[in-house]
Amino acid sequence: MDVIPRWADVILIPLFSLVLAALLSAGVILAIGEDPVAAVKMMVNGALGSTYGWGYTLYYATNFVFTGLAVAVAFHARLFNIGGEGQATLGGLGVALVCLDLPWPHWILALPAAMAAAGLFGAVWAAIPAWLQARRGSHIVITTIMFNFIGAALLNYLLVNVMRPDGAMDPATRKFPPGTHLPTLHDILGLVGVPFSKAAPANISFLIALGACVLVWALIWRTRLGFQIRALGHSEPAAVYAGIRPVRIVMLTMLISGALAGCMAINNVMGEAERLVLNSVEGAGFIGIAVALMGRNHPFGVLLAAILFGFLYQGGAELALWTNIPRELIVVIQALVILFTGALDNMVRIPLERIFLTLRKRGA
Amino acid sequence: MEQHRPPDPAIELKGISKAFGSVQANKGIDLRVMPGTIHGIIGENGAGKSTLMSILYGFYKADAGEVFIHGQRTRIPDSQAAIRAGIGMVFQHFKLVQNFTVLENVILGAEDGRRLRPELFRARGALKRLAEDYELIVDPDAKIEDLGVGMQQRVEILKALYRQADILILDEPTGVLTPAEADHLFRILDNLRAEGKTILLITHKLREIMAITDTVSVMRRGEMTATVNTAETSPEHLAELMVGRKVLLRVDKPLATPGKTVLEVEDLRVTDSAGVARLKGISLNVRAGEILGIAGVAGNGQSHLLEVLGGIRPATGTVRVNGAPIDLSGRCSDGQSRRARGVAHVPEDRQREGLIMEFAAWENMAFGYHHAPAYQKNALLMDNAAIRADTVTKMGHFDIRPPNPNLAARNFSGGNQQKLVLAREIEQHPDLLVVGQPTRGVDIGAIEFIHQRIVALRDAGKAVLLVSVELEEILSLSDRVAVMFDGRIMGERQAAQTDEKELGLLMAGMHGGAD
Amino acid sequence: MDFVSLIAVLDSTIRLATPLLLACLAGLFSERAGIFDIGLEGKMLSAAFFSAATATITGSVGLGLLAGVAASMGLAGLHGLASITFRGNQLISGVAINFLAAGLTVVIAQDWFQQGGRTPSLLGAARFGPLTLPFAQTLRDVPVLGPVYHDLISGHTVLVYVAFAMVPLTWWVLFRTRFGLRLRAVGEAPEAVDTAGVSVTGTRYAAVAICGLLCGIAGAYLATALQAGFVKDMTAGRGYIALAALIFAKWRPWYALWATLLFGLLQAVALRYQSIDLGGVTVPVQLMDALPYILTVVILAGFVGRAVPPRAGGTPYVKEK
Amino acid sequence: EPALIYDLGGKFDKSFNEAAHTGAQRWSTETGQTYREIEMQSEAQREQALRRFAEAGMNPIVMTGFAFGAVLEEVAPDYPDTTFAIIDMKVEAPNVRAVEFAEHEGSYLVGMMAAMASKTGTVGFIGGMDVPLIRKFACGYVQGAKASNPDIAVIQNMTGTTPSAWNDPVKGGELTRAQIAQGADVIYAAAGGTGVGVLQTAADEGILSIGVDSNQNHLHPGQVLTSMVKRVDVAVHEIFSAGTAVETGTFALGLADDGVTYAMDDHNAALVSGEMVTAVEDAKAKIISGEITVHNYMSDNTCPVQ
Ligand SMILES: Nc1ncnc2c1ncn2[C@@H]1O[C@H](COP(=O)(O)OP(=O)(O)OP(=O)(O)O)[C@@H](O)[C@H]1O
Ligand SMILES: Nc1ncnc2c1ncn2[C@@H]1O[C@H](COP(=O)(O)OP(=O)(O)OP(=O)(O)O)[C@@H](O)[C@H]1O
Ligand SMILES: [Mg+2]
Ligand SMILES: [Mg+2]
Repeated sequence: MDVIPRWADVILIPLFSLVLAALLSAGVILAIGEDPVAAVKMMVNGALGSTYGWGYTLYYATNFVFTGLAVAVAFHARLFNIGGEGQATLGGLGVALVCLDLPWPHWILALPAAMAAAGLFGAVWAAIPAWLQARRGSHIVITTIMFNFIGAALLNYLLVNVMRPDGAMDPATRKFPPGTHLPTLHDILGLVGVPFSKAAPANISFLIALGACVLVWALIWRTRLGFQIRALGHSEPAAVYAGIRPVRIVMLTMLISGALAGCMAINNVMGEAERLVLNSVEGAGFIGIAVALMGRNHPFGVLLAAILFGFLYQGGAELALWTNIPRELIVVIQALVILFTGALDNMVRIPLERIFLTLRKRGA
Repeated sequence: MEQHRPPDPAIELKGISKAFGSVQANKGIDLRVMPGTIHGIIGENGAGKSTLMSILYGFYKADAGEVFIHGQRTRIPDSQAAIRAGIGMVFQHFKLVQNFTVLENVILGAEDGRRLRPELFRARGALKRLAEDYELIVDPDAKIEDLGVGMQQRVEILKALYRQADILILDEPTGVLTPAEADHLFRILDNLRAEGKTILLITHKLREIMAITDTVSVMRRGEMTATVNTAETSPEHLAELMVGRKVLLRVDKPLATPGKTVLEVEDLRVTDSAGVARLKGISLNVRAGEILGIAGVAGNGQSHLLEVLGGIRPATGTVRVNGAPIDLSGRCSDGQSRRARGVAHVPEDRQREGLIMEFAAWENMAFGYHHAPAYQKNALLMDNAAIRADTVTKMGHFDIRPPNPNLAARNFSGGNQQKLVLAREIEQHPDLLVVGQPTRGVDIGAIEFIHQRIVALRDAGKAVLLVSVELEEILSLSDRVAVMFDGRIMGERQAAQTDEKELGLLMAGMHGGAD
Repeated sequence: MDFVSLIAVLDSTIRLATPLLLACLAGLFSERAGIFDIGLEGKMLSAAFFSAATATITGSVGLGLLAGVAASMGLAGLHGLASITFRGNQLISGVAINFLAAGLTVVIAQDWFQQGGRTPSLLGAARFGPLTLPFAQTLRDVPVLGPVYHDLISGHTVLVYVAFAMVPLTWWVLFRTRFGLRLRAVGEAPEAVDTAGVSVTGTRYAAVAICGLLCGIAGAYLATALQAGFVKDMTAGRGYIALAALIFAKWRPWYALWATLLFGLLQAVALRYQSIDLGGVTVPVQLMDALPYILTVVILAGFVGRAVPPRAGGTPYVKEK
Repeated sequence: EPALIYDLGGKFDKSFNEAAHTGAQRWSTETGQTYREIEMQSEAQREQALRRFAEAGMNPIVMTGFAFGAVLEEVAPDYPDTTFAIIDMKVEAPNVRAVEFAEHEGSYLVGMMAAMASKTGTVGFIGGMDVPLIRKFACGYVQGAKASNPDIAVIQNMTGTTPSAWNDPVKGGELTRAQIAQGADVIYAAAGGTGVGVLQTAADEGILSIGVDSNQNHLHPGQVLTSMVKRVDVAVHEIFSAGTAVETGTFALGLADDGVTYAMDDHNAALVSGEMVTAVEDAKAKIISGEITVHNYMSDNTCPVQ
């Protein structure tokens, strides 16, 4: 249990796992006749080599932080929320309604309102599966999957039939008015004199995501509610013994989880697209599962995993721009990263433990 | 150690060592057990007894050392090898499949054919014979989850015998048994010994060691410190060997000076989810400065009584604490409101209910008291530093080892886990302590300590309601004893004026003398 | 609904339920042994691709089926390696396998066939054809029984009959054989199996392999029986629906049959009655599209009680650490 | 160096992205020059790809799909020296060439053919995701079918509401069977990868189908009645050939300029009677001359016929 020092567990193991994933990915790239070294260089350069690259990396990371936190919070109560996709979709609807239907003089006012709406819509979409789980015992994995499909159908209906401006091809709302446009990292960092790419979509939502990480951390490890969530997650009989009410905690946890997923919409809908399009979530809800699991359900881990995935997305986009590597290969690389860092970590840990044990024996 | 030449020892261990990470659980252990004998092994919690037995059974792999079975050097890489070598083991925590029937559990892994039906048929016959031979009577078609622990243990023994074990290891078999069940078990062990089988028995109860074993070994901190013939030793001596100091085997307590009534229970009734009446009109009261012991064979409603008082289970009837009634409907009253009313509850099952095994000691110290004002930094946040400091203090009071508040509950020994729960509940200075099976599976050093603390609480003028299946414990701790049978109180006695025999009759549902 | 369209809907139900049923039974074997598997989707997808690709190249659907099963079992082995040998997180491993299959199938397909991640259409013997059961033609004109036998029961590909036969077979294996006893035990209490002298690892690998086999058949059915070739992402979420059906079925074979038939039926009905006119108000197509999912939730909430998964499910077996 | 950006469906969607690819390839082999291309993976990449290519000096930059409209409106003014071309969407900017196709007109013609080829008096339409563009296809098709046979019944279905609706051939096949059960014997698929399933099942069940975007007649020779071809390849080829000198403004490609048409080749020659060709050619001429107007769903979000 205490064979490996914590720093090695937190740094060395993910690092070696990433190296393994990278080696295997290089093998695949070689197999389709491309140059893996150049590809890695391009990915790293494209994603991290410029403020422009960072701007995209952080933009994607912001999405994954929200959905990852949503999964992580629920997981502490041992609720497996697969519904991030649907909740984020509904969050987008909330943002769109707020941004389009009210005259906003300035984003400072629009942002809290949009966040509230996004959170509320996401929470509502999580509340029904939560209630069914808590009261009727319907398995939350099924109900949240079903609610993803139902959410997609609902949004499709609204965008095609109700919210689409007349004559527009695109099943999307009209552009949000300028009063709702969020400042980008370019604008924000410009205030303190740091130059940052103007073109990248990373915006103030990233800072809010960072704030969400801190809040979730405090919620889980510093508040009574978090204490009760974790207790219930570890043992329901013990929780009941301590006077913790499972139904209440399940509901609260899922509401928070759904609200977090919903809040993703301030980044992609309000911050980037500035209108609501079909399928705006683009699988970020599912990536959130991988992010949460890889981040060991800890907000800081979630942040790191989200940035890793942001890197893979943006690096992958650069590859797609400048090479003939097909975009599905990026998916393969993501899969290998998830596999090695998330599921095969013991493959690295076990030999490492041996090394540390012999080192210690020699030291002693 | 005396050196018989023939016959070969049934079991001989040489230099067995085993480390878990940095914990050295067994250090160069040697052991010889003669065939046809019952060999006891004692030692404090965490001394390494279970580890050693698990190695012998192939469940763990030893880092070093050799095993000889009937003089033959035997490698035991897995349980299958152990079974082949004729070893059977009844683990401290049973290894049964809860939703399988007895029969299915017995044949699991010992099936000869690929199809199940003939196997089940054969096993049914074998079980019938075993039942006749050893009084091991169980319903072969009952689901394990519906059986009491005593029955589950029989299934474990049957599993070993069905595999024709001639060496049987029992790890704390009586920890969860009622006295009657324990007596039954010892009769069976006697029979097995008479048949020439060899038995290794781990227990914390010196009385059992004295009653049934031929030889006994003592373990301390991973080492085998002594092996003696039972006939040549005494409980006091063994206790000293085990703990390294003199241990009081009886509780010395001053006379009680009961004050006002703290707990009044009237006509308490509970029906469980299956619709079975579990409490059928319980009335009792406990006064400040006294310990009321509830005796009874497990399954007669004591657990339900504890759960109702602890706020886990709704009931009908009246319960008053310090004169004010508490809500029993389960709607607006739960564990939280009980605690607010000065009721502390030590549950029977520390691992399932009393602790969150993954939580650190300090988190467990706040468990159930997470709303306590002393533990809050402000309206939003808990004051973890304060909780940690408080935990260190309480760990000191209760001599919990290791005194590390950051260690997860899982990593404390059973005795220390129990002390964690007791420290948490007792140190709240409740008006009423409701406590179930306070010393189950705990070594004698810790038992002594726990008993002292419960008495100290009484002497501080608090009321204690104690539920235990250990009659000895009930008799030595309580001031008054109530006996439960079939959801009713069969009778109440002053502890000083009764004995195990009289209580035993009441526990069996027979009214003895005047009430 | 008249009799003919009833038969047509039920016929469609059978076709739609078959891949779900196979995947659901696959998940059943795995999860009953304590290995959660959200990678059903990925395994099916890889099987769909490799069966179609091999059938295209060799012209033999039999070889295609074998290749599909082999690919699926390969991924199952990977899942086993991660979750049994290396005691990794089973959910992550499943997610990774889904990604891996989604990416690799297209990359390889593009490399082999240059048709944009698709295989060429399968013709003739490269595809499973419908079987006509004995007497189907003769009985055709018998009222009621004839259409039921000829149109509904007869005329499916062999894999459909395999899928339905798998239900009693699964039941028999699980509840009537030694292997089944051990498999169920290992999902409930692996330590009991271990101390009884049976290999937990071996039993779990066997279960995972069977899961791979059945997912393989499911994938091959999609690509070489129902369709005539592979299209990227052609499983379209069926693995997740199968997972839902598995929980719905409370991890029992016969319930799995009813659950997947129910899902199939709901889909078939939704497909056929996309725009219903309710007294002037047209129900939007989106509502009909979502109807199977809504009804699932309703049924789940109303009629199916708490589903208790195998006790040791999702947790790797660690006896000493 | 020109650049081509494909929409989310991807380069090989057997549909209009693939047609764009074909056009670019043809240009490349003819001229021996190279071009850059990228397939979108996410919404955020649209703007990214546009800007990156523009900054790297690619010119002209062609993108397929209406979804680029909103982004292009924003990006185009930032790069006044770059010429952009967008397929399937009207964007008004001095440096943008917008190319729209009259899919409703092409669909009208194949609708007529379907009605004439049908023996049951029922024909079908299967769309992918329910989006306005697909309704535009459907609406033109129904108009054509009704024009040819006022009593014809047209069954319309959409595959689903998530993006998997474009890649679910199994569901496409089931929808086809469902329509067949309702009497349809000619089915028009406008559903991307799902359409592969529709054509396959139609062939299996021995009825006729109609392909879309590219010429899909060869997929099942003798069983695909025709394909509603949208000459995205021609449009892309034209733009690439003109290079930086490409003319900007809005271009509507209809029947007149062969932007949309119905496909005739060896594979369907036996299926299409002379009578059919005459009728269709006649309608085509009338549409071009304005004698017949085919209602465009996009103009008012409604379809006059069902
Ligand atoms: N699986 C394990 N992983 C890590 N450490 C372990 C494990 N099992 C036992 N230990 C450690 O080994 C030591 C010996 O444990 P063991 O179970 O043998 O004690 P014991 O004598 O049986 O105690 P008890 O009387 O409580 O049953 C303890 O210090 C314990 O912390
Ligand atoms: N995974 C583990 N890591 C560290 N220590 C462990 C682990 N599992 C068990 N132990 C320790 O092993 C010892 C014996 O554990 P075991 O489960 O046999 O008995 P217990 O229930 O803890 O004690 P008791 O017999 O007193 O009830 C204890 O000290 C326990 O804390
Ligand atoms: Mg022990
Ligand atoms: Mg113990």
